[in-house]
Amino acid sequence: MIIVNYVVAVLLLVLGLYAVCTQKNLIKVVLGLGIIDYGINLLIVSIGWNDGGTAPIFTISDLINGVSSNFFVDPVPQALTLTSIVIGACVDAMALALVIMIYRKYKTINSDEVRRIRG
Amino acid sequence: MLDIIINTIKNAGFVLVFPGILFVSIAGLLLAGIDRKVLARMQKRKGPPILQPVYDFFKLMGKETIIPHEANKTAFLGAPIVGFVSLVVIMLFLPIAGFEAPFGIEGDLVIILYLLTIPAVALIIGGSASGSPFAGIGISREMVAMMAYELPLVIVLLSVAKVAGGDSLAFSLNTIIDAQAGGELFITKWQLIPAVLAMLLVIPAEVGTQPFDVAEAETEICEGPLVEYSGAPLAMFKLNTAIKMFIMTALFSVLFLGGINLGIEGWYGIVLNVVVLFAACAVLTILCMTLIHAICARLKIEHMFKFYWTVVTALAAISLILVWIF
Amino acid sequence: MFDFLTIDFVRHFPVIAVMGLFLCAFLVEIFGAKNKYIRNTIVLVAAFGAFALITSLVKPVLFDGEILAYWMGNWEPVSGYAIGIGYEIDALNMFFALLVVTTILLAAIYSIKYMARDHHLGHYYTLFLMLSGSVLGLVLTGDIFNMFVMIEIMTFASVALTAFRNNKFGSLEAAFKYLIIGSIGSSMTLAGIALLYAQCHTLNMAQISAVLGSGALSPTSICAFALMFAGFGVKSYIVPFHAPAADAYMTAPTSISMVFSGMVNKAGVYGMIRLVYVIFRAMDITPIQLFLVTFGTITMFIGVTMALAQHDFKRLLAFHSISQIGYVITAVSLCTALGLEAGLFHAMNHTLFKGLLFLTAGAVLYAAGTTDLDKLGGLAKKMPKTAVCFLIGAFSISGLPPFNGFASKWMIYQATFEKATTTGNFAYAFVTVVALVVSVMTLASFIKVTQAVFFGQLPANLRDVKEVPLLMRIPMWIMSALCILTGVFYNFVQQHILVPAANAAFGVTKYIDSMMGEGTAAASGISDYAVQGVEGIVSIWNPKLWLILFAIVLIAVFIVILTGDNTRGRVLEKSEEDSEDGKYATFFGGEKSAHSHVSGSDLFWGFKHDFKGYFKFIQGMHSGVVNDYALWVVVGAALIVVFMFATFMFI
Amino acid sequence: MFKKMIAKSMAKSPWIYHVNTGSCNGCDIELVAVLTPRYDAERFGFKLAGTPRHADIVVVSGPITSQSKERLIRTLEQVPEPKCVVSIGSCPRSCNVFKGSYSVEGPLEKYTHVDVSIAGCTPKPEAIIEGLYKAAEILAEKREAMNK
Repeated sequence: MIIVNYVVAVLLLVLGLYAVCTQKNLIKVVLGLGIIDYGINLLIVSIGWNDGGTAPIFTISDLINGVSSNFFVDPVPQALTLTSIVIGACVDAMALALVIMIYRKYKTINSDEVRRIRG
Repeated sequence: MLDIIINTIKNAGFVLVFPGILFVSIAGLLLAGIDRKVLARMQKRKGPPILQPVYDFFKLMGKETIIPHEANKTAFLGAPIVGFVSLVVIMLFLPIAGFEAPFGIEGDLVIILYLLTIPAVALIIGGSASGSPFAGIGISREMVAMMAYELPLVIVLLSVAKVAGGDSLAFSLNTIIDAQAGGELFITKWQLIPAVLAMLLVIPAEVGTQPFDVAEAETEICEGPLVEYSGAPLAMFKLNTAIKMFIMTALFSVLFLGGINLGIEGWYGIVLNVVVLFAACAVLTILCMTLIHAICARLKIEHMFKFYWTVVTALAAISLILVWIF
Repeated sequence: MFDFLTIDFVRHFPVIAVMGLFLCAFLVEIFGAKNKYIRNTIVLVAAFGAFALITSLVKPVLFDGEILAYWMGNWEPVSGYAIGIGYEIDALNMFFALLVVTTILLAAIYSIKYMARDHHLGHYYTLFLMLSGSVLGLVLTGDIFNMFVMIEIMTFASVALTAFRNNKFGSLEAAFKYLIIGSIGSSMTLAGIALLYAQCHTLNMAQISAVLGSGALSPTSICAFALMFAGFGVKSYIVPFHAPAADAYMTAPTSISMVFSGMVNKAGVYGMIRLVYVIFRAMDITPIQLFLVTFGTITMFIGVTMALAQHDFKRLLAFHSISQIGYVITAVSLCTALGLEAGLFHAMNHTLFKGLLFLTAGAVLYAAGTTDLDKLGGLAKKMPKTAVCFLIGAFSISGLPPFNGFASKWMIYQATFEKATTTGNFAYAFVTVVALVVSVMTLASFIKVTQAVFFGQLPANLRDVKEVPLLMRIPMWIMSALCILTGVFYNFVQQHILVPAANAAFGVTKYIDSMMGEGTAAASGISDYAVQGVEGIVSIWNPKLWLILFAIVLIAVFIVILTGDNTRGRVLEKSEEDSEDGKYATFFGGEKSAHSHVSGSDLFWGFKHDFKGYFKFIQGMHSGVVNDYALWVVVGAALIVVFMFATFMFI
Repeated sequence: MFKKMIAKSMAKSPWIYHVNTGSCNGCDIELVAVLTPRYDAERFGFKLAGTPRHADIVVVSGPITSQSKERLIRTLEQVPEPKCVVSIGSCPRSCNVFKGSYSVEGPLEKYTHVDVSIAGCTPKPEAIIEGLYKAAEILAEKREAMNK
């Protein structure tokens, strides 16, 4: 059932935001960010879904007949999701790299102590 | 070609004689003299001659100009001139005494508001450039004082603009004067009475007379920004203060007294207008500068700031709200 | 001479500019990692190429009013549905693209000397060119998902550049916060785009506008609007989203800070304008206007008060960036001709003067090694040219006549007060008052910098500071000149740049029609905004008055010279070494001169004292904890969502 | 014309900077009394300046103590030309009763040229006004001499 997808997507979004807002461990903050991304990816994929559709691939017979007998899902959101997944992975990688650097410099990854710039 | 020459001469006359450099300098210095004389009389002294500020000015012109080592020469010497120029330019925007302002255009109210800050900024930059720590304290106070009086001044100007313009935009002094042309001076409008009071309190702060001369407290921080100045630049600063006295009172007369236009045709009408304007300015000076000077001791800067952002701003805001409702 | 620049020819230029920047980004890393001459050549060629390509579009787009529609790979719309990625350049894009390419060029020139002491410059220039390309792509594209991708590239490059000098104080931490907040913002944008796609089944902005415009918004599109609004809010750093921006501006290399404030947050503003004016065409709804004005006003006030409390040159400038964006948002959201023009003008001026100020901050950092306001002083004697540039920038941003900040701020006051009188809404008059007071506070904080950095007394450890090299001064001079020119000839700027740009934002139908074919807008029931750009508004300065002003200056100087004593005792400045002479020493009540400098933290005591409660609160809010900042973003976004639903469902 | 005005004004607006070099405060009080409504020196344009840079006349009271010597010299240097030095009371003139003390390095004439010396311990306010007025005239003469 497609509604489950939307509910789960929103839940993931909220969960991720909750993690970013409350977790003091910087790694967990990055994880929260990842969860937000997954929630949105799920949302996008679900948007492209049509009930009973197939993969958006034309078979050779479709092309010869000139009509598509198959009802397929929207391919654009899938492409968007792919892009979004790649971007999400980059964000996570970069954030984790920064966390490592922060750990080397600050000797901690507690966000309450990583606050030299303030006020 | 002839037109251009005549126009140039005319404009040069505006800049140099009336209402430019000559007129405004003499008027300002005389006002300063009247201020000192009346203050002395209030304290039962004989007081200096009315021309005393003129003597002061020329004496300082004849003195040596010392530029300290720590000072930045260009800014140190340039600041008073910049202040003077901006004051003269304000004068060219003011339509006083039934005289059309040479620079008068739409929206000159905001321009005047900004040009009025330039002499203070010039004082600040000059003091800052002199490199003295006394000047450092002085410019800090000057800036805080500026923030203090700018808020009520803005609200007063907006109230007047709203009254003059009605539903349309009236950021123009000419519109304000036209709205008062039939003898319905804004000072007689009951909604604007608080604004008039606020403006009367803004004038001494803008000019920087006691009790609001925290920036130049000579007994406390050695004249603040002026501490390293001597000779001609100091004379220019003193002249600037005097001119500011005239300009603020003239601005008041434009905003609330219709710029003093008795409506008499001919050259003697203009002369009469100017004389009446000067008299009005003198009365305003005595009312809002000399009187307060005579009865008040110097405030602390935080008291001044609080006073302007509570009492004076409240007066101005009441006026703006009244204007908006009625 | 330029006959070959026909419309069909120049149509390809925007794409080439963006592609060229991205291409050169990789070429720098491949060929220029070792050799600095090759590296600099590639960077300058890329920057100048982008500049030339975009400026060659000024005539057709801004002056002649053409709209360049370009489909990548010639994928034209099929049966009314946009399939390919489209670039659409109207006057509004063009305006922002001009700001972007100017910033790129000047930042590239400045970087050559400024960054020369750093290592791994290949990485730096790669990231720099990627940032440039992405921002240029962002403002030029007509495809909303392409916009998102550009936003993400922009965020990456910004974060990496913020952390570039990772041995410096706080840069890693700033980069991390910037990344987290920026990613939340772009996630919101992406969610908004997804919902919008679900509603419209297209990603082309013109077509989205056409599909949405015909009726009331459905809940899905309202949600999409709110999320994208919040997303672009994060990118333009309006107030609940601004905190990491200040950190990043402070710690990034200064050439990058200039790029951030000159074009990255302008890209956010552009997205905002495109979103509310064109895509959702919602700007003539009064609650939306008031909502945006509220955001803008709060932004300008909080930005400037935070700036007053700072004691680091660059962080102070960063908060001013936020404050000035508040001005822009306020003016833009009035939805009057004057307001939009004022907002765009201020955005342009902000690029100029804030870029200039960041460059001077960089020069100070380069020469003196620090930007801490409590450790500097008296640099005007050592770096007079930088000091002049700084003063021009400071007076511009404070809005003193005749610099450009005055012209745009003056238009903003006029626009807000006009809105107040025409609508009878007192709130707009209040906004005018706040804008004027904020302007004075801006002046105050720049007086603080002037006193703390350039005037006052020179500390002993800065005795051998030198003026920065010529290559760093050239961008500063260019920007100073532009600050003055746009201030003086602002009528020209208004007529030829602002009015077309404003008309482009108001003329939604033209935007849709030129992309999707004639009649699309009419078919979906979209109409232009009722307002159009006013051609010539009242003038501030009369050109002939300039001569008179000049005459006054001459006369004033003349008086001083003439009346003074010319025979002897005029300006008596002794040489620097002869400091034993008491006559030219600073007056200390008779004491021997000692180093005594009133620095940044000592200033404005009375003001800070009276507002100490407020300052304590607001500085405590900027706690530096990444969770707090994320919470602000979430709360701000939630507010926006709630407000949008309330507006569209119940009105 | 400007030169004439300057020459005329020089005597009419002398600003005073007051240096206390170890005085017993008697003379200082009398100097302040000069500015009060009863004597009102301001009618001649006299005014107390806050800094030596603004001053025309430096008024010195007190014998020169060793602590104040350097400060006095530095302050006198910082006054722009033309300037006058006026000593009030007997102390700067002759060190008065403090003469011979280990910490007194007076009289004032050892360090600078004194234009007007007002004697008395303390001098009457009328005498001070008279002395200052004379100093103002000397100021105008000095200015004349500078022009030549």
